Amino acid sequence: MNLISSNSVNVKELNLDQILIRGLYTPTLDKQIKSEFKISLPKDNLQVKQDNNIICSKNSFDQWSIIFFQQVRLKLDTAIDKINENEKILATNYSEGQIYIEISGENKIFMLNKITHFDFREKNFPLLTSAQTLIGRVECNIYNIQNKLLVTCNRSFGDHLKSQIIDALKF
Amino acid sequence: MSAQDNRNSTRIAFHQSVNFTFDGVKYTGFKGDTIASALIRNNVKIVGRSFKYHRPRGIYTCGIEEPNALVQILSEHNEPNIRATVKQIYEGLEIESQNRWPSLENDLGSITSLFSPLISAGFYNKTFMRPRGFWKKVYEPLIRKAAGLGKPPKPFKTTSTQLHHHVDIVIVGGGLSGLLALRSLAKTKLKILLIEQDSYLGGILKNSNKISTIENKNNDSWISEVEKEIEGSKNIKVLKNTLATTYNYINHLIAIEDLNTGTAPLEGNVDQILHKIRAEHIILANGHIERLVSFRNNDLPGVMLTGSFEKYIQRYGVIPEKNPVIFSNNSSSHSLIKKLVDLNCKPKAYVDSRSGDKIEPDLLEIIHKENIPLFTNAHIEGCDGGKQVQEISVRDSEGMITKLKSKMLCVSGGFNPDVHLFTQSKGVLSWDDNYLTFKPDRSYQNTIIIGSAGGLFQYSKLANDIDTKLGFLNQEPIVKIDFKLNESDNYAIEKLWETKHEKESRWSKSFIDLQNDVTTKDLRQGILEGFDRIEHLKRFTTNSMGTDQGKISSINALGIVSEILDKKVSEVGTTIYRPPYAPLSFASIAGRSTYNFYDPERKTPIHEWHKKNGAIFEDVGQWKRPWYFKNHSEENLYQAVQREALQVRKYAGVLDGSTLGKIEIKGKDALEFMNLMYTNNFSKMKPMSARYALMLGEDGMIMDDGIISKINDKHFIATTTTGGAANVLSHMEEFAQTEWPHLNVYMNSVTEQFCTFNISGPNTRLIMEKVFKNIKFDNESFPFMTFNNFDYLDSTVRILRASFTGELGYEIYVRPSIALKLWEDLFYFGKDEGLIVYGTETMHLLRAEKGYIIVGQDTDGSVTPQDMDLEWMIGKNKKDFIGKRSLTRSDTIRSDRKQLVGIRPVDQKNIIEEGQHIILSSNVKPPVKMLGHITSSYMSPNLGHSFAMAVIKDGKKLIGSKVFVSSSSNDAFEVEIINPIFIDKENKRLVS
Amino acid sequence: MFIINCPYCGPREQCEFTNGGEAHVIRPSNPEEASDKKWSEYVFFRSNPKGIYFERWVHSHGCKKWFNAVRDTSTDKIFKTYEIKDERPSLTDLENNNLTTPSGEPDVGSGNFTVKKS
Amino acid sequence: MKKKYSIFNIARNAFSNHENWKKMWRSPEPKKEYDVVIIGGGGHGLGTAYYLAKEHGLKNIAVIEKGWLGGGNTGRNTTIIRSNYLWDESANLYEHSLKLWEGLTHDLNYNVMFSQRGVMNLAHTEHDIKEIKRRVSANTLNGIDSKWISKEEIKKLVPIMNTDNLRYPVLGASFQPRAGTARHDTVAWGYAMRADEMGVDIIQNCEAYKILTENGKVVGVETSKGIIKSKKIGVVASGHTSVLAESAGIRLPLQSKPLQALVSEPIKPVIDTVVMSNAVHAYVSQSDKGELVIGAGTDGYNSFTQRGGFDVVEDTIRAMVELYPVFGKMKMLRQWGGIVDISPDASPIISKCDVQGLYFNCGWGTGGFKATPGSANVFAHTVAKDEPHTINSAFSLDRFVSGKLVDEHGAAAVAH
Repeated sequence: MNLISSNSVNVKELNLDQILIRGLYTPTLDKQIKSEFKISLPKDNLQVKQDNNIICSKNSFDQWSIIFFQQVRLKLDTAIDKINENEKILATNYSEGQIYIEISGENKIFMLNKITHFDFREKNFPLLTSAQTLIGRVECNIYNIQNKLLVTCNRSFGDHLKSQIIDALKF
Repeated sequence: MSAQDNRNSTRIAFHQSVNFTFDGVKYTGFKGDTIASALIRNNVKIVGRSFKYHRPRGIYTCGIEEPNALVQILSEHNEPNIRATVKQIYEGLEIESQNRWPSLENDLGSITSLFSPLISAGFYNKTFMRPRGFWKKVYEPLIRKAAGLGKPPKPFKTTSTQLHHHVDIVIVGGGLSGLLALRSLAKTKLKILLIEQDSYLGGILKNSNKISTIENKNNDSWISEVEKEIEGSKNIKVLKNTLATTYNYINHLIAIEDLNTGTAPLEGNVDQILHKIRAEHIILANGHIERLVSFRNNDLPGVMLTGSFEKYIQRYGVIPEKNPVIFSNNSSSHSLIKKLVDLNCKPKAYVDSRSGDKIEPDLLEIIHKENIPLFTNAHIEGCDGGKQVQEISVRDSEGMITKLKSKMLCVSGGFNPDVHLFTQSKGVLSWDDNYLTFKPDRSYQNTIIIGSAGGLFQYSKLANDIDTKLGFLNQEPIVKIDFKLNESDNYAIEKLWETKHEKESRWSKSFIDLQNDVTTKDLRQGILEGFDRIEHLKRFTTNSMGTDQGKISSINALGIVSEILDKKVSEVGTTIYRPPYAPLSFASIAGRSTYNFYDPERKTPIHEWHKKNGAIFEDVGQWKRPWYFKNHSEENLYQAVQREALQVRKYAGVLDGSTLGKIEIKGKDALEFMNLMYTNNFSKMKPMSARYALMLGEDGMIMDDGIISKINDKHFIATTTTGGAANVLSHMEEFAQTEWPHLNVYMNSVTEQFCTFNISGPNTRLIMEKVFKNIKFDNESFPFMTFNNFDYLDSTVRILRASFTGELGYEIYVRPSIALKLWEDLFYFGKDEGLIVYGTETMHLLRAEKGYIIVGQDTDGSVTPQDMDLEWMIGKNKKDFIGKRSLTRSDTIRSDRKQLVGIRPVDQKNIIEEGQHIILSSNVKPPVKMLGHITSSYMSPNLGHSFAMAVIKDGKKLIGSKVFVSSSSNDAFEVEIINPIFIDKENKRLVS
Repeated sequence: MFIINCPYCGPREQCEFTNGGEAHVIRPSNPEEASDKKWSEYVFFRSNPKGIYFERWVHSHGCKKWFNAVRDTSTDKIFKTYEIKDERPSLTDLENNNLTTPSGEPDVGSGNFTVKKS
Repeated sequence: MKKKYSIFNIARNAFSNHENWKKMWRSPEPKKEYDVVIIGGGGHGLGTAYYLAKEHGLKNIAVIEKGWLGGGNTGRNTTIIRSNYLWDESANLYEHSLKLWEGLTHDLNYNVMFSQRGVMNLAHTEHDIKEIKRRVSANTLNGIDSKWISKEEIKKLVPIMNTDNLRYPVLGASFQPRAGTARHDTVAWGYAMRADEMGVDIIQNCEAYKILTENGKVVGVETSKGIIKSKKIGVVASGHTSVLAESAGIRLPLQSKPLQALVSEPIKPVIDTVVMSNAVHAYVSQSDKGELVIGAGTDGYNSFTQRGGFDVVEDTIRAMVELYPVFGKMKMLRQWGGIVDISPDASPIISKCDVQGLYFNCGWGTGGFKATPGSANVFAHTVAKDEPHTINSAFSLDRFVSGKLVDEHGAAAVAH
């Protein structure tokens, strides 16, 4: 759903699914993820792997998020239960607890830097990496994927974040 | 004699006249004029009254350093203390002068001048002491009346925004050195931001007559060529009308951009942008500031700094006065004299404190050629003329006084590198004996200072200065720049801070701080009284504490002090320049982040339903929670809560508990971890069962509580209080990561993954059975404090049998996307069973009737589990858990600590108030011994009277006895101390 | 308002972090056996040096990870950040770093600190 | 020679063109030995010397100050004075102080401009209301003039306040009429002048390096002006106290953090009472010069730089322009930081320690100025008698071992 488009910035709200996984990398885990979702875990911290409809990000050494660009909600729980059979891993369905904002257009950084101090320069935030920071006083995850930024935050902050972004485009 | 236009100035659009009013009188200036230049054009000399003595004051400078010409902008929400020398005029601008009554011309306040000998430094501290009591009632109110400069502004909702930058290089100042540096860096790939406070680039090239050509081009064309060169480049950004105000640690700059220079602000439009900049290197090219010389009446309208006078001619195309007297202790007046001669406005006289042989030959040459009266080795003794300069007294080398008639006196006391930002960066200064000023010596951040900002006053050395300092950036060397100068390349100055008065009168004054009316006499007195440290002197005399922070005079003050103390200026040192460089608008600092953006409002997924159904919300942390529900518009809090509370105990009610914190905990060592985090012992707990649990800080005090659901030994779900959610999670993370990294355990917040509905009341089971047709809710299949997952629609819900009201109850955990559907199902099936929705206030009341505590209300960070009568929750045979050891310290094992009890009024008509104290008698004459305080109090519709919970000293022992409770109407009534459980002590309802 | 280099996220503004007090403070392994005094030292007493300080930070508005830092509290210069599991770095390679910001204000005398002692 | 100040003596000086003023205090070189050495020439330290000389007959006293008198937190705070504290122990201490404030100008014959314009503590949530009402009740029963006032009454006292249309609306407040502000520097100067007259040596530019002890007893202090012997040393060095304590092998439970403050440009009076809002970290009063004096929050890390984060100032201003819409067109004139020493329970430590003859007065956190006379007065008693005054007995070091804290910040919703 299109939130706002102006001054060569487009902001869409998407309805996506997400799994948050806690735990250290193990080949077993990697295999599990592969078999469940056909995507492999990134090796490096902050790295984002992308495979047409799925992105998998290593947010920190023991924290991974997998985001599905098409609804898989029903399959998700069984998959999560499978992953959770591994007693050293915690997998949680994060689909509905978060909102998903897609920001594109050449002025997106200019707009975002009105409401966040985050340094979006290539050297600090290369393509296919992720970051966790504050946008408009809200804790967000940002995923840098081909000429788009995907921003997620907790649902209860959703209205606030959206109006902050709209305001930043207006003023 | 009066002001005259200099039409060949290119900065003013003489074809575009602009009308504005000053103190109600209509004036006309031109596009590009500042208030000051326009007033000068209109021969307005007095623009304000001084702070203390209400002396008439004029325009002293031509820029941000102005101490005198501060005005109030009526047409912009009454904004006070605006520098007339900076603010550009626009059609319809309304200005008012400040600190005078009834009028600028005749200000009653000026009678204080009569008493001025009394109003010396430290005056307030030595007087107004007798008779006692007069200070509060008479003196201080009078002093406050006299306080302040401008009048208060009108209410204003900010329309300014903020912008963060991350760049390789910031250049502060787009003047000569700044532009040279920028041009030489243009070809590097470095990301550069140039900040210029003025509305155009060029600085001294446009503001003075000092340079007639640069690289054999006239100044304007040279500047526009440079601008063209940089326009193309992608990596350079130029911010005009932008002032760098603050230099923080790690090369962090704050700069304020004015978007309304020379135009009227439009309501609702962004009027200014606060730029927050992080840079690898900061190049300070912010130039220098001219300083004054103190002499008798050096504050009279008509006295102006020489460089400023020149700037009015060059930039603003107005000659403030055709034949001024020029006074200097240095070589810088040359270009002005030349200019005046060219304009055929010969100076009345040139007075130089230096002896003839010290004065630059070329300067002497023009003076003799034009036979301008010359006084060498001479001083200005003072000037006279009531409300403006009429007569100027020159003391010549023989000490003879010559009186000159002129309305204008230009003064130059020399230059200071503008070190304000540099010292903010914590850079260290050193004294330059040659130029008699402080200049940057060593920087402690990546700061580079070029040009006169660094104390370089020789054009011929500028290229080399920049090349050597920027070389490491592989900048393109400048090597050499050709200048044609209207003054000698060698700036020379001789020490002169103050001139002697001819007749020492108690009323005669030489000012050092014009805005705060500090005289050189005050400095002397301060030192006499022992304030011989410059920071003391500053505070004692208020020198340089004005809105200009003494930009044109602080160095002079140091000079004078150093002479009185007979010390080197470097020994006297300088006061610390406080950020910001110039006053910074509150609105710009706040930006958009006020009102609805002050702090996020968190809402549950069914927030809209609550709004539609008459919810009144309360702020709990960042959450908006339904406090109570009006079932008709007249219903008030009390009525609603009484209704809701009765209904729940009688039938059923449901609360939106989605804000409760929820944490999923899992790992091989999850059980051990949970046993360490909470007081309870979870080892013996059966899977799929739940338990009320307490979390302590290491100090043993109750930190949070919640219900722990155990899926198995490796997998738990914990709930927390709404306010405590974030703390509890980070508390867990802290210990998992730092204390017990060997434990394999992870936690995710699932607060937002589920909505939580707390449904309770005798009819609850009926309703649940209707909503969840295939689930058995009888005691056997679904006992108290157990939970399970069930299918609901195409998803699953988790249902936990628990209750915070003391009634039969369930907590339903459901996905946000189907939460509203379930919520409405509950009411659809529940309405026949009398189900109602209730808010937090009723929830508080009901749990209190049952004697359940609320962490943060009945506890306050000084309360242990024992104090709350919760020993039973402490896993006795656990070796360790957070806070355990603290429970056995000498003070925490005392048996007579403050403990939780119930309170009931003896006369049931009385209402107990929260926060009131338990006392021993009805006597409330202070001081009264307090046993403790009322933590919770409600009017119970179920008990039919007011009841309360309290923590009181030795409470457990006192149960059964009668004491008193204070009230806000300042009396007390008798109450009985009882057990804190008021309803269903046997838990019949709970497990029914 | 300095910059902290999160070992996991890289350099970020300090306002994204929460300070966790002194680092390398050991929780008594056997609290029961600790005397009241010993225990109170663990709960309430932290060193407060003017100079080199080993401290804990958590990237509270970022990855939520705890880590340690070596900072000069008289200048706010951070010499090093390191993971919780790492050894306490040795001082020797830290202190002989002289280009630091002078501690905010005058040490001895008046504003002289802002002026180079001649 | 005692300096008498009055309009007449100013007139006399005016006639001599202000050329005959006497120094307010001498600048002596330190003697070899003193009966008592006070480390720290702020209000608390100078006041301690003053009361030692005045009330305990000690004369051979030195106050050593590393910078200039009142150059530390005395000259950096927002000058708020109040006594509406929750716990009896705190209430007694701060009320003792407030009573001394009320007589201080005449006691010193130096106008400290104590201005009893009243202090308001705002409530923004139901939770605030509960905590503030509890405190008001405790104050009332302790005989402290504190009362709960409604939104309407607030509006009467501060017409410019926006109470409704803001993120956290104003629901009410506590109000203490006797509270107010004072001119901070003059407190230090006044105490210094009168202590000096009683023979106290006030030694500026004298930095204490190390406290010297011999078998558990204090013997002196090593300073930038050499070793000064003394059998009794009182340390009143705010942020630096714990650093000095370490030199005597004493650990104090203190953390030194930056606290920032700022003033606006001077304008004609707009706000006559002092208004504190703990919930949104915005404390404001208007000085007799017309400047708005605004206190910001504390930075969350240890630092001695006297410089905090701009974001902290920003948060305060954000709240200010919302709470007082007329401030939108005001400007920040100066901003600065101080170092506050914060104890675990946010209450001061006025105490002896294991080293005989060594006394500490510290841990004032963000609230030390208001306590200046009271703190100095009971500390002087503690040093002179080698035992605490009843008023400060609860503020001993060992409370952190026993657990008998005076937990103001755990309990009260009121910032110090």
